[in-house]
Amino acid sequence: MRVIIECYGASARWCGSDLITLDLSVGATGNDALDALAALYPDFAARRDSVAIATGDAITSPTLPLDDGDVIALIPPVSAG
Amino acid sequence: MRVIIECYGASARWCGSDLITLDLSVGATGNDALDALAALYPDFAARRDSVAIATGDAITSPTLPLDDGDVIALIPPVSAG
Amino acid sequence: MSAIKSLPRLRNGALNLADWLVEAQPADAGALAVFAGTVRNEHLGNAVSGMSYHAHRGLAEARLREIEAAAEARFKVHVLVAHAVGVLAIGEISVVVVIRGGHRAEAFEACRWTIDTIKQAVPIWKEEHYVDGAVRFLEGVPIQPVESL
Amino acid sequence: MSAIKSLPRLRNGALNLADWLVEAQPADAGALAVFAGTVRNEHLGNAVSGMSYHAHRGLAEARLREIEAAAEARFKVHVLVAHAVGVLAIGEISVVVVIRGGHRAEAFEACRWTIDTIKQAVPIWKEEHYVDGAVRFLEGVPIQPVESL
Repeated sequence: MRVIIECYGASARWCGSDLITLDLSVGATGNDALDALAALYPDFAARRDSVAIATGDAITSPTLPLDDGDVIALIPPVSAG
Repeated sequence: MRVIIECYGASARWCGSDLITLDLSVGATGNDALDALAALYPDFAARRDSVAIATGDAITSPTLPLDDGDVIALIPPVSAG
Repeated sequence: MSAIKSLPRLRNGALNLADWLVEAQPADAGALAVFAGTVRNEHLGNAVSGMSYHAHRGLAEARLREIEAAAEARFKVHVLVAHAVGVLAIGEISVVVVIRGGHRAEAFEACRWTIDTIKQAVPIWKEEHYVDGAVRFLEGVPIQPVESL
Repeated sequence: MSAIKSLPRLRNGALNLADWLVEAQPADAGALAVFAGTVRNEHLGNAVSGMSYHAHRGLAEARLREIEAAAEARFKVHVLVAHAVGVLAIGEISVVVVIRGGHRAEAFEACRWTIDTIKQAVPIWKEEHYVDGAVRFLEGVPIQPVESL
């Protein structure tokens, strides 16, 4: 199955792109997507544990399974204010 | 000698007037003026120890001697803000 | 130093908050903290219709400027204060504190210290007007020297 | 509830403080506390020329409203927040918190908690532009749920 990753903030620098398409096995979770990104992008791998994921307008648990066509946002450490 | 007492805030209520003229002995201090007011006005006597005095635009020690013609402001407990 | 710094800090009538926010933010400041006190419609269970602010004008003006300078020295921030004198209606602004500083920690601390100090060190007296027609000076605290606070 | 409460809390470009102060002071409120964050000309020894604010707009908008509601419930005050997105110059306002409450203690506490929570729970990222031409995202903190703060 295929999911789309939106890279917010510095995560776009770590992954070299704002938008990434990942091919994952059926039943893959958010953690599996993060693992796949970490394998592809060393700069992301170094920050993997500080990154949350969101779907729609909510933070999502990375242990939940994804569906084909899901759009997942990478939320790196925030610096609002 | 004669001094003029300006009664600010609630001290005007305690003394029944905004402005009071006191006749004091030569060499009298601020404390002597406060004692004289306390003797004249029971409502003031009850609050005497919470009242500061000012001359010009500064708080003055009540232990300092007064001069004939001095104008002294009574500064009762404040409630600014 | 902006023009507003030369104006009296004691003003007749309710304060307009915008008047006290016209200074530019210093380029090295990241925080602006503002406190305004307003007249409430209730005090200790009594319905309030308005408030009169009385001051020893000369001493109050001097003390407000002394507090500004003390807060600037203590917290390394820019400070502007103003206080109303006269009759104010419910919701109107009686006191304003404006702090401009490097970071929020010192801006909040300076703002809190400044308003707390104004309440204890400035010869101003509140006289509450109640809905039932009564008028009463509020109990206060013996005036403190700024340097003791 | 005033009209401003229906506007987005996330705005394009620098915030104008006056826009966020138009609400009337509630009759039972005696305190107005305001915090605004502005762009500084220096960060960790580097000369800064400006700041870009990036956001996950949907989640940031939801989180700003969630923080408003949480602060209102926690401190029993009225809360309004706004955050800028886009490129801001030195001195311009990136974030505003407005608290209207009964007394200054809870107004200050609510103001401090709200800005501290915005910094940890809202998906916004600062990208600093340096005078030497470099551009860099600031280090941040892993995003926190509002209810944990």
